[in-house]
Formats: sequence, C-alpha cells, structure tokens
Amino acid sequence: MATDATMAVRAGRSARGIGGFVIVTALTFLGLLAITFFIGRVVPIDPVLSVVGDRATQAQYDAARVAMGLDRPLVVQFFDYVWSVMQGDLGTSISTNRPVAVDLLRVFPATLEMATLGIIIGIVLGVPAGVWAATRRGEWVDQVMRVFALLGYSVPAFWLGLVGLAFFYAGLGWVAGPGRLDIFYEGLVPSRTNVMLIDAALAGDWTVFGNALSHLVLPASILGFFSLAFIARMTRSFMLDQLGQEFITTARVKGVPEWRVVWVHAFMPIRVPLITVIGLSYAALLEGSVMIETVFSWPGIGNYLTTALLNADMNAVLGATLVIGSVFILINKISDVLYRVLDPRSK
Amino acid sequence: MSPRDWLLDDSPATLTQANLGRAWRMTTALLRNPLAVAGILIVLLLLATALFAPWIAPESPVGQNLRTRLLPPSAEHWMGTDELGRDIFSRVVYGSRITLMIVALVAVISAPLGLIIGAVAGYFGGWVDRVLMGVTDIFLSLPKLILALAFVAALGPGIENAIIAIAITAWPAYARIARAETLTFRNSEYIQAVRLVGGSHARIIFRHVLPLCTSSMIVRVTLDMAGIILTAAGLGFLGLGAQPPLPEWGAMISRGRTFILDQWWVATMPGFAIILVSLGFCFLGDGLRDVLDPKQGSEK
Amino acid sequence: MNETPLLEVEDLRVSFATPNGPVEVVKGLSFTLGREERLGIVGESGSGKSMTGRSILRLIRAPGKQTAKTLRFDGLDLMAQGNRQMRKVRGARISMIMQDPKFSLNPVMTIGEQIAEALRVHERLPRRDLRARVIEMLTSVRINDPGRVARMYPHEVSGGMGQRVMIAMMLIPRPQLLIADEPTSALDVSVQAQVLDLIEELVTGNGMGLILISHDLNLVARYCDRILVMNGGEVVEACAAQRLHEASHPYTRGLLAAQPRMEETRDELPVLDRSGGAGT
Amino acid sequence: DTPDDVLVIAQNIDDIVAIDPAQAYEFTSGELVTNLYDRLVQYDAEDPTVLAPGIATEWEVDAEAKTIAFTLRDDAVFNSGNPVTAEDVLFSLSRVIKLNLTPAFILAQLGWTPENVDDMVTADGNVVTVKYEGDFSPAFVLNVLAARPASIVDKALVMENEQDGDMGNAWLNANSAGSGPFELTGYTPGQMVRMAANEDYFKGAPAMSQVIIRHVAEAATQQLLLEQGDIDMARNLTPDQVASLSGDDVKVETFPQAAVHFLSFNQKTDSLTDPAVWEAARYLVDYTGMTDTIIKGQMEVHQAFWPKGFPGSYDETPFTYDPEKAMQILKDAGVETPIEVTLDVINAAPFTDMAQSLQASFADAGIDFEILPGTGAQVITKYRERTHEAMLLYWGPDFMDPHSNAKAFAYNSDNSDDNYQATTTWRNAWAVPDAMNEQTMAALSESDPEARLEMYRDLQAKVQESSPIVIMFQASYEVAMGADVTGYVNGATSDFVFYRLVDKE
Amino acid sequence: MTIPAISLKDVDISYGDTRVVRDVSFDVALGESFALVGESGSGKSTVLKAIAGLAPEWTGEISVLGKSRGHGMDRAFSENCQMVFQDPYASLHPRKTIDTVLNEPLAIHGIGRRSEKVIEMLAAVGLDRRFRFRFPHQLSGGQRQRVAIARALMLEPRVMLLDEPTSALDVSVQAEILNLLKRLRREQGLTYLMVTHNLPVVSFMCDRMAVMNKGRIVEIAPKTALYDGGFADPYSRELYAASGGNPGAEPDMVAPATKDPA
Ligand SMILES: Nc1ncnc2c1ncn2[C@@H]1O[C@H](COP(=O)(O)OP(=O)(O)OP(=O)(O)O)[C@@H](O)[C@H]1O
Ligand SMILES: Nc1ncnc2c1ncn2[C@@H]1O[C@H](COP(=O)(O)OP(=O)(O)OP(=O)(O)O)[C@@H](O)[C@H]1O
Ligand SMILES: [Mg+2]
Ligand SMILES: [Mg+2]
Ligand code: NI
Repeated sequence: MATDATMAVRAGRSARGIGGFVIVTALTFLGLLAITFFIGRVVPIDPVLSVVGDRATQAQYDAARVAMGLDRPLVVQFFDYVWSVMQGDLGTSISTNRPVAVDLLRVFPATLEMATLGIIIGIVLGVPAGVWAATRRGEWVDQVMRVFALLGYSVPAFWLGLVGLAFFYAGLGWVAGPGRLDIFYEGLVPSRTNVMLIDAALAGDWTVFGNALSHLVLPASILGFFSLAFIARMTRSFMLDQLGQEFITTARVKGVPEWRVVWVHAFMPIRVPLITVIGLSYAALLEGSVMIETVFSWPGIGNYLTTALLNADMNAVLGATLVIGSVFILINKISDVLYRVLDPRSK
Repeated sequence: MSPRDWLLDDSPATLTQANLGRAWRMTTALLRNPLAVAGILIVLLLLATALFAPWIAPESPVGQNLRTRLLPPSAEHWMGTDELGRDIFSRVVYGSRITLMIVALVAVISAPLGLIIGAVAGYFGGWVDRVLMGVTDIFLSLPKLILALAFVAALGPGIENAIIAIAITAWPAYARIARAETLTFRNSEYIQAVRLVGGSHARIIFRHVLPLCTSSMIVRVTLDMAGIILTAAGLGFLGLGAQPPLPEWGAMISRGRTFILDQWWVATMPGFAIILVSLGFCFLGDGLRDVLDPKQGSEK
Repeated sequence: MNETPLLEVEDLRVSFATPNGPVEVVKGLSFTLGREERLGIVGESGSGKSMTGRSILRLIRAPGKQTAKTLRFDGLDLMAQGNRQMRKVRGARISMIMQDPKFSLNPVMTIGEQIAEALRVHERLPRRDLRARVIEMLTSVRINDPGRVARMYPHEVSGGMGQRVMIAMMLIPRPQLLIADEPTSALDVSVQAQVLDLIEELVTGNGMGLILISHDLNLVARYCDRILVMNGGEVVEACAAQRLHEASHPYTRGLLAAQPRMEETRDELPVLDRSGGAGT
Repeated sequence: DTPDDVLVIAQNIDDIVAIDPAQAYEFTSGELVTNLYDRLVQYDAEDPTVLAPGIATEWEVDAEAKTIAFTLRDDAVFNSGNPVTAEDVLFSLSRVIKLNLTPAFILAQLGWTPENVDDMVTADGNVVTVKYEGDFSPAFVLNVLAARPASIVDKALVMENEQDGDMGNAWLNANSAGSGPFELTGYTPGQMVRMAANEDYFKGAPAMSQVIIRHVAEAATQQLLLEQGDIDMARNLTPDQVASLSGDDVKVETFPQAAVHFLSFNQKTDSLTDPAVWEAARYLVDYTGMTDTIIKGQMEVHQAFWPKGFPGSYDETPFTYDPEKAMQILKDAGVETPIEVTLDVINAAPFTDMAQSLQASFADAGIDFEILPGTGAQVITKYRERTHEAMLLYWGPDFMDPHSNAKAFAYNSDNSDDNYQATTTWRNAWAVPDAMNEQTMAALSESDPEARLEMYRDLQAKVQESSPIVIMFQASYEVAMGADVTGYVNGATSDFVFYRLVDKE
Repeated sequence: MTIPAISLKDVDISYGDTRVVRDVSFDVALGESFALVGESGSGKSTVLKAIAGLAPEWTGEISVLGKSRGHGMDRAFSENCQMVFQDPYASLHPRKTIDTVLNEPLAIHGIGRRSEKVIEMLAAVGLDRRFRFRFPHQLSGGQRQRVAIARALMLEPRVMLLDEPTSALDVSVQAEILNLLKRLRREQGLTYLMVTHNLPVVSFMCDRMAVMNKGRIVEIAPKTALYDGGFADPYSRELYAASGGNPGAEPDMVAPATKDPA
C-alpha cells in the first residue's frame, strides 16, 4: 500500500543504508587494523630481532630498525600502513621475506579448502541431526544427539586430530597422512587457485585429485565434527522454538503431512538464523583451525597468523587479520542479504 | 504445613518465601531432567575435588621423581605418571582448582562486561548503540585466539593473565546476545511504566533490563564454560597459559601431546577431565535453559 | 437429512501435567452437533474453550493428554484413528479457524501459498486451477485485489485481513465441520460484523456444521443455534441461542449482567462471585 | 613409501627467515646454505671436523703480511653452467660486507669494511688473495672463511636478478645461485624446501636426485609419518619418542653438537651478584638426573664453554648435584635465603622440563625460581634488553673457532648499557675481570696453534670456576631415519648438515 | 476551575517518517472523564503516549494541569499524571514481585512509610494482601490490571491516562475493573482520559468522548449521544451502528439471530 512518496522515502533510506554500510564497514576495518596494530606493539617481542637475528651488532640492528620504519612515531607508522593498504600493498612479511599478499594467496586457500569441506560436512550432517532431535525432543535419539554434540564442544582439537591420525592414517591406513599432497604428486599440477582439489580438477588430473581429497578428508571431518556439534545444537533449539508456534498447529489443522510440517513450515523460518550460525561457525573454522593445521602440517592461515604474531611480524599479522576480518564482515553481509531475501518480515 | 507446601504456596507471605518458592520450583524442574542432574553431579564433583584436593590427591602435584617417569596407569598411579615422574591423578585433582578459577573468573569478568555493554547499547539505541556495537564487532572479528595471545603476550604469560585475556575475548558474544535481548523488551510497557514513574536510565538498566538478560546469560555462560576451558587449553598449547609446574589441564595435555602415540595417558587423562567438566557444564546449561526459558519451561 | 449427528462427543477430557500434579482443563465434556447446526461455546478466559476445539481435531500438544469415551465424527471414531488417517480428516473434513492470526499464519510463506497448501494436501490440481481457486476464495471472503494479497506475507496484512485469510484457508477444502475459535477477537466492532456475516453466509451456503467459540455472549447469541456455557472446563449450562437471556445458571446470568450497555444507567456493574480463584 | 632416489625429510623449518648466504642466520637456513653453496675452504661431508679444500684447492698463508692466497679449482661450475671464477669469489665476499646484514659481522672481524673490502680481497688469475687486519691467528681466519656468509654465489646470475640495488638479495631469498651439491628447485616458507642434485658437482653427483624437506611442526606427526614410511627422516623427535621407536624399519643416529646449554644470572639482579650464589648454583643442577631421563640422548654433561670433541675443549666436569654442599656455601657466605628469582625459558621441550627440574633442585637450597616460558623471540627480546633475572638458554658458536665462544663467555670490556653486544657476558651484565679480557684477546692473536688451544683451556677453567654462567650440558642430536638411509652426515652445528653422501639401499 | 486538566492544541505525532496523528486538539476539564474512541490503528494510543512523554516526535502544544509538556520525562510530571497500559500481560515486569513493583515509585520519589502505603493501596484496588509477594505470572489478567492501576496510583496523581484498560479481559473481569476505576475516581477526584473502542464502556465510564478516524478527531460528543445516536459525523454514526447501537432499542435486549438457517 506504499504510495509513491513513501517508496521514494524508502529508496532514499536504503541509499543512505548502503552509504552507511560502507562507512561503518570502513570504520570497522580501520578499528580492526588499529587494534591489531597496537596489539602488535605491545607484544613484548622485538620485530627487528626477527629480521636481524640474535647475534646482530648494534649498527645492523639500528639499520634494520630504520629500514623497517620502526623509528618513527607509532601513529605515523599506522597511517603509513593504512595508506599502503589502500593502495593494495600489504607490505613484506619479515618472517618469510615475501610480500604478505603473496603469502596470503598461498595460505588462505589452504585453510579455505579445509574449512569449506569441514563446514559442508557440518551442515550435511548437523542440520538433519538437529531437526531430527527436535522432532523427538526428550526421546533417546535426542539425548544421544545432545551428548554427541556436547562432546564436540568439549574435546580438544589437537587431541582429536592426533588420535584421528593415529587411528585412520597409521592404524587403518584409510586416509593419507599430514600435508596436502603425497610427495610424488607435489608440483604435478599448476597451482592456479591454490585450492588443491580445484587445481587438480582444472588440470584434469584425477589421481592428484584423489590424493588431495584423501589428505583433506580427515582434517576436514574433524573440523566438520566441531561445526556439526554447534550447528546441530542450534538447529535443534531453533526448531524447538518453531515447532512450539501456533502456525505449526495451523498446518496440522490443514492436514499437512508431518514431513512437510517439519521441513517446510518449521524449517523455512529458521533458515535465516541458521545461515547466521553457519556463517559464524564457518568464520570460526577459518580462524580457529590453528591446532588442526599444526597437527596436520597444513600450511594454512591459522598457523601463518600465529607464527607471525609470535615473531612480531606485524605486516603478516595485519594482513591475515584483514583477510579474516573481511571474511567475517563478508559473511555478516551475506547473511544480511540472505536475511532480506529469505525473511519477508525484515522488509 | 510441610516445608514443601510452604515453598509451593501460591500466596507467599514474605518476599523470601516467594523467592525461595521460585528457586524450589526451578530446582525441582531441574532435578527432573536427567542430563541436568548429571551436569549438577559433575559440577559438584569438580567443586568437591577442588575443595578437598589435598585429601584426595595421593601425592604432591609438583613432586618430581625422574626415576618413575612415564609409568602407565597402575594401582599405585591411577592415571600413570608424566614426563617428570609426577602422579597424573594428583595433578588432575589439583588442576581442578585452576580450572575452577578460570571458569569462575571468566564468568565474573566477561559476562557482566558483555551484559552491561549489550544492555546499554540495546537500551539507548541510536549512536550509542552504533558505537558500542562497532567496537563489539571489531573485537568479534579479531581472531579470538590471536586476541587472547596478544593480550597474554602483552601482559606476560601466567594463568591470571590468560584468564583475563580469555575474558577479554569472550565478552563481545555476550554483548551481542544481551543487546538482542534488550531490543526485544526495551519498548515494552513495563519498562515504559518505570520511566513514567520517574525512574532514571541507570535505574532502568540495572534494576529492570539486566535482571531479564541474566537468566539467558547464565545459560550461555555455562554452555561456554567448555569453550573457555578449551581456549585456556589452547593458550596452554601455545605456552601462554599456566606456568610450569602448575597442573593446569590444558598445559598438561599440551605437554603430553608428544607422548600421545606411546604414552597415551599423559595427554589423555587430563583430556578426560576437561571433557567431563565441559560436559558437566553443558548439561547443566542445557538444563538451566529448559528451566529458565519461559517459552519452553513450565512458567508462563 | 442423515440420522446420525455430525459430531458426537462424550466425556471429553484434556489434562496437563504440572509441578503440582495433573490438571484437568476440560472435565468430561459431552455434546452432540447435528448437521448444519451452529453451536456456540462461551465462557471466560481459560475456561477450556480452545482446548475443546483442538481436542476434536486431536491436536492437543505434547504435555497435554486427551481422552474421550466417544469422539465420533460422521460415524468415524476419531479416537481410534492413527495419525495418517487423522491427517485425511483434518482440513478436508473438519477444520478450525485458529484464535490469533498474528501467530497462526506462517510468517515466511505468502498468503496464497498457505491457502493453496490447504487445498493441495487433499486434492491434486494443476497449478493454474489451484491459483484460480485461491483467488476465488479470497474474493469470497471480501478481500479486495486478491491477486496482490495472495502474494503478500502475513505481517503485511492488517489484523482484520489476517482473520479473513484464516477463514479462507480453512474453508477452501470445503470441510463438513468448521470450528471457529474467537474469529473476531482481534477486530474492532465495525470489521467484526462483516467477518461474522461472511462466515454465516458460507456456513449456510455450503451446508457445514459450525462451532463458534467466543467470550462475547451477544455475538454468540446472534450467530448460533445453541449455546454451551463453560466454566472451569465444565459445561455449566446449555441452551438455545434465543433463550440465552432467559438462562438460569447464576454463572451465565452473571456474565450477561456484567456487560455494560450502550445506554448505561447503572452506577456499578454486577460482578461474578469468584471464590474459587481460578487464575489465568 | 618414498621414491628410491628422493630423500624426504620432516622437519620444523619455520625458523627460516632468509636463505641468501649473506643474510641467512637461522639453523635451518644454515643447513640449506651448506648444501647449496661452496666456500673457498670448508668442513665437508667426508669429515666435518677437518677443514678441507672447497673452491680453493690449496692456500698459502703469509702470517707476516697477514694474507692468505687461495688457488681456485678449475672444475667447479655453478648450477647455471657458469664456471666458478675468482671474479665470483670477490663479488661474493664483498657483497656480504656491502649488504651488511646480520652475518656480515663474521667477515667484518677480519677488518673488512664496505670501503676497503675491494682492496682486502683481490684476484690474480685464479688466485684470490685475502688480506686481514688485526691480531688473528691464520687458523682463525680460515675458520672465518669457512663460515656460511663466505659462500660463493654466481655473480652473473645474481646481478641479473638485482632489484633496486639489493645485489640480488631478494632473489636469492627465493632461489639459489651456488655451485654446491644441490640446487634449490622450490622453496615455500613454512611449507617445504625442494633441492635437486647438481649432476656436475666437482666431488661427484649426490646419490639422491632430490631432497625434499617438509615442514612438519608437530613431533608426534613426524613420528607417525616416519613409522608409516612416508618420510625417510624425522629431524625433531623428542628423546622419549626416539626411545619408543620400534621395528627394524627405523634407526636412530646420534650426532654430538657444538651448542652448550647454560643457566645464567643477570648481574643487574642484586640477589644474584654474590659469587657464592654462582658457586652454589653449580652444585644445585641435577646433571645426571636430567641426562638419564628428560634429555637423554639430547644432551650430555659438559661444563665448559667450548664443546667436547673440538680442538681446545676442556672436558673436566668437577660439579655434581650436591644440595648440602650448596647450602653450606650459601651459609658460609652469609647469603640470605630464600632468594626468589624469575627464570626465563623457551617454551618448548625439553627446556620447560629442564626448567622444572632446576626449579625443584634449586628449591632445596632456598633459591626459588618462578618459571616464565616464552617463545624464542620473546625470550631473546628480554635477554637482549637485559631485563631477565635468570635465564636457561644455549649458545652455538658462530664459526668453528674457540674464539667464537671465548668472546661470548670470557670477554666483556665494556659493560655499559649502550655498548650492546650479542655475547653471553654482556647480556648477563657480567663485567668480566680485566685479566680475563686480556687473556681472551691474547689467545686470539697467538699464532702457535697448540699454545693457543692451551690458552683457551685455561680460560674455560676460569669461567667454570667463577662466573654467573653455569654451563651444564653439551647438546647432541638424534635423527631418526629409515633403516635404508645411509651416509647422512650431521656435524657439530647446523652448518654441517650434509645430504651429499646420503643413499638409500 | 478554569485551567483544564489536559489540553492539546494542534498536535501532530509521527513515528519516523509516517505521521500517524494530525491536528488533534481537545481539553479535558479537571475531574472529568473523557473518552477517545475510534477504529483500530487510528492513533488513540499514540495520543496518550505523547501526553505521557513516550512518543518523542510530536509538534503542537500539550499541557497538563496548566504546565506545558516538554518532550522528555520529568519527575514532577510523573507525580501528577500516570498511565495504565492496554495489555495487562505486558505491563508488569515478569521477574518482580507485586510488592517490588508497587514500592518502586515510592523509592524513586523518596517517599517514606512504604510498606503501609503498599498495603493500603492493595486494599484500595481490591486485592487481597496475600497477593503482595506473588509474581505476575501467578495472577490472572484482571488481577494484573489492578496491580497496574495500583502502581499508577502510588504517586497519588490527579490525572490518569487509561489505554483500553479492559480490552484484553473478558466481560466478568472487565466489570470488576470498570467498577474499580469508577469508584477510585469518585473517591479521589481523579481526571480520566480513557481510550477504548467499546462504546458501552464509554457509556458506563465517561462524560464526553472524542471520535478519532485515521489520525484525526472527527467529532467530540457528549455521553448522551450514545443514548440517542446523536452523532454528526458519518464515521461516528457507522461506529455507533456497528456497536449495536440503535436509538430507542430496549437496553436489556440481546439481539437474536435473524437469519434463517437453511
Ligand atoms: N501447556 C499447558 N500446560 C498447562 N495448562 C495449560 C496449557 N495450555 C493451556 N492450559 C490451560 O488450559 C486451560 C484452558 O485453556 P484454553 O486455551 O482452552 O482457554 P480458552 O477458554 O480458550 O481461553 P481464552 O478465552 O483466553 O482463549 C487454561 O486454564 C490454561 O491455563
Ligand atoms: N512504534 C511504531 N512505529 C511505527 N508506527 C507505529 C508504531 N506504533 C504504532 N504505529 C502506527 O501508528 C498508528 C496508530 O497506532 P495506535 O497504537 O495509536 O493505534 P490505536 O488507535 O491505539 O489502535 P488500537 O485500537 O489497535 O490500539 C497505527 O497505524 C500504527 O501502525
Ligand atoms: Mg482460546
Ligand atoms: Mg491502542
Ligand atoms: Ni439440510
């Protein structure tokens, strides 16, 4: 019933909304960088030492310090950094001696690959498990599912990783071991995306593909188990909310079959919060896979970031934070958009 | 009149009776939930272990004996010994104190912090909300372990600093929840009624808004305990948690991980302890949610 | 006309388990409803009206339990039906207008989809026919521009429209029995009359049975043939609608007297003596 | 399993910062430089304790004129196919001095500066003459020229890849341009290093056509990989893992190392300045308790600064764990106990275990350590700033000459805060007695080799007797490998890791 | 008395960009009971909220007891004017006992003898003392509405804003509340501004009424208009007719079904 005037007002609002979004996002990024930057400075590790090493002379030390720009005031350093980031330059990592952007292009796809397969496993198993448990609230299926999911909350990742390796790799030999590829396959396919499966598929080399998959399955399943736990729990709880609503009874009054009541009437409204949950746990997998990456010698961003921080390698820390922060913001943005698309109430 | 009737009385004569009655009703509801009971038992076990550690533990948690290192579980050492010949069972028992401290301090620091920030943002809305939530989002999108790592690195390693660091990373999630919840009732008539009788903003936030967020916060925090213990373990894994020789469970697992293939008990025993306690808190949290959540509980 | 009544209910009970033991909210209700008869159920809030309505469809939710000596619809023993058979009855043969459209419509499905669904689960129809039937139904509940409304979501329509959508949805499979639970409570007086006239028209037009639940005595008296007055889960009085103002039971009389009138002269309204203390 | 002609190694390589020989300064990068480059003279795979000809076939020392003339071999070629010429030698040596990155100080000791280096190193045909300034014994100079930064790089190739006047530094951090037994074919930081055999190596092509080093940080993962046969060699197993390795498929080889492990007391901490505390500390270390258990196979007892097995070492171990004696010493000196100090330690096995053992044994005599574990970078930062109290750390020589360690443990002529030195003495704020300073310098210039070594032994005895540095152990290194792997040579430092002779039977 | 208890002049109220109330002006005399009637969504509650200071975006002039209102909330105002909300289920804090709810206004205004005052007030609104320490969920809708009225009366205001105080209740409870309000007004000389869409309630409670439609006041009529249908505006007449008002009909009569069952 919107008149033209109110339509115009709405359009104006959404334009303001987009502008506002850009400004807010930019400010969030700036804040993110500022905090990361200053965290980097309070870390009691001298970044110069990472470059010149333990035995350098004072003169070499000072020279490196000046070369790294550390002699200038913090604020100047920060704005310089922001300025070069805006020009697309993330600087050079002092612990790998390479441009941070190059490093990130290498490590981020590795984590992305593992986390993506992980989240897929988590969704494919977690959502139906949660729905199922909700429809059988209080029955043994539900209890078992809850205990299982809670186990996912409680088991240390590296423990599960090592035990998984010992069992499935060393014991049963079902999967390939740590690393992304067996040594023979290393370098056989050109790395276009740095996502092994995609690279192998692009090159049409299915042996490499199979090997990469075999390496990927175990760590991804373990990540999947963690997200599964979270996703299943949240699904169950959302579903319980919906199943208690009056419109579910309305659907039953109409004689709608039970599967339709569950999967259409109850499930449709929870897609949106579920997407948010999945998005959050996806982002959490991206940043939180340090342990799994260490255990599986997976050259991913979690490891990269941790190593960089421990060496006070600020360009690398900032670059990686920027990437992870962008993923967070991107995921938030996507769930916002999906929210608008999927939930008519939000309009 | 039996005490039970007194508690369940529909028309309590005093405020105490009313509150006790409510507590009683919630307790009985909780006790009817088998998983919640299991959770309560585990948490009580943790408390008892922490309290009576010196009487329970057969040995000192720091007493080294390099000649009896890495012994498998046996009658003498129920959980075996670690790389410095210390009795793992004794260490796990004493470690419960540290775990309890982590859990309690984080609950005391980050839950209230998140609660207040979220409630203030949600209640005032507008630019206050935007600023506070902007800050929250920044903290939320900073990688969590990294933030904790950085704070520990800045403050120096040590268990207290690890706890503070974890608390600092935990509040944004609570703030978001508290804000979302505050939004749902900030325009409600009972809040407007307080404004109408002249109540100040501070009074409304502290006396009326916060109590409503608290119950779901309790639930969230108990659910998060598992995560908190594991984050502490993660910091321990990176060497930034408890200082040796403190028997912190996460640090114990982290030290034991190189032995996991041959002396499995070194990492696994404290691992079991963490799993048990996390499960305990999770079950309790689940149970509390069922009792406190008006949508699902018996209260209308 | 058929000999058997459309609905026979005998000793219907609904109970809930609470911390203080089970509570019966419908206590041994019995009545019969003839074909094309219009039965009104009145009573104060919490007296068990909605529970009665739901239990006829066997839709009491989990902590609640229902029992009945007889619950027979058109010769079919509803208590003996499995879930699958009940689904065939629901919607197609008995349907129910739910009390509050704000909560009773699926918020993420369009109105058209929801109405069409009611039809589709019982009949296979080509999509175009389905759409035509939906539009037709919306038109018959006096909704202007039904094509547009069919594409709207529940939150986009006003309370009155929501009520009418609910009615359309429940009437589209042409049930033999319609249970209307406070179909007009969300509406103000002017809309109320329109909606009720519409139901009345459809009831008479299609020859269905009607159970109208409300706490508004005047309303029930105006639209029904027979009235059951409920209090605390029991029927305290049953009478013909025309004789409502002659009702003898003190509870019924109390309800009648408590209503203010348009030309009020009393200084104080008489109130019911409520020593039982049934809370809400 | 691994291919027959490829050696696959699992190793923690995330310490690598740079692999340009003029910049490389970490353990792992040292190994790479050794296998990718040659020096004029070098310790070689056949016997890593003997200084052998490298690019130079012979050399002539003129101690008076302070010059050494090297005659270059004519069969050495770079991986690029270019022959190794005197031109390349001059370029390589002066490049290190001109770039002046960390390891430059090793060559700079010879009195070379960016201004004079082109005069100090000169060539005539295939004879390169090296001049040095200062009172050094020629033995010392040869040791310096055998060190990592003196590696010879391919001038033509390097200068082709120069960017912004960096003399190819950036390019060399991702590629190699040497004449060594291997050529770098792939390097991904924190992930893997791949080297291919140099078929034209002047000492003969290596048996392995490729060496692949995979970054595996987790020791347990290395163990699994080795037991599965997916790698040939695990470089970072702990002693307990080594002890539990079973089966005929794997074997363990042990290599004595030059690094010494010590406990030191910062003299800026008042409670640690009393020599009685230093002495008591020497009786409070449970030497054999540790070497029999937590560091078994990883360290052995050694109490002097120059490692056993090298010319000039001092192998006396007068101290044993004796808490009574320590208490007596403290009591006699009237030291007030308890003394509470922090102990910084690198947060990794076995250091934290060692720290805990020290904590327990020192507590007997009333010295209470509060252990502060930290990452390597964190600990070093603190150490460099002299803000620690007690420190548990190790020291490896920069090059294989006793002076390298004598300077670190027995020399500190200026203890002031702004005279920053990378030595153990300065970092612990220990003002070394003048006599000892003088003796260190005298040993450096002593030209009689035997007398020189004797002077170093004497210095070691003095440091052992009284200093705030308690040297406890000498490292040894256990490498687990497939039973079929032979010919792996691992000398006393990471600079002496050779893959050239490795074969798989 | 010449000063009106409530006076609105040319008041426009909007939520964001939509203006929901336009050009509203009326006066309520001291001691009078004035009704606002009209269809759902016409802006009745909004007018009350603006007077109470709960709807910040308005223009025009509002004064209460001669003092003109600012846009915020102030203490002095709260002592003079109070409001009772439409939904008794939403107007009480779910985790506070009745005692706490009633104590709060006294505590805010630093008034002493609280305990006695609470007991007095419970008696005044006809609630037994045993309800004092109950929580809202232990009360019925009618009882809750009494508590809400008691809370409003705690500060002894002279003007009460009542927003459909009985529409959520069934007839028997409605009667109790209406009786209570009428008695309190008589005993304490209160001024009521009451919103409702139930004309019989107006007939029972009020002296005058304003009929609102689509955000405007279309007519202000005396109570007697309800007896004879003497409304001038067509919308008012429609409303009156839909409420079953037909001039001259017998008051007691319940209209029977007129349609013939088929
Ligand atoms: N889940 C439940 N647990 C316990 N009691 C319940 C539950 N659901 C409903 N009741 C009780 O059942 C009784 C009858 O409820 P019902 O909904 O039938 O009332 P109603 O007559 O329809 O009232 P209204 O006019 O308010 O709709 C009420 O007292 C209510 O409190
Ligand atoms: N918070 C709000 N934001 C935007 N619009 C609102 C808000 N509250 C009310 N409105 C709109 O203002 C108009 C008037 O609402 P108001 O609540 O005053 O109506 P009312 O006359 O009290 O109706 P009812 O009889 O249903 O209570 C309605 O169209 C409503 O949709
Ligand atoms: Mg009902
Ligand atoms: Mg209203
Ligand atoms: Ni008929």
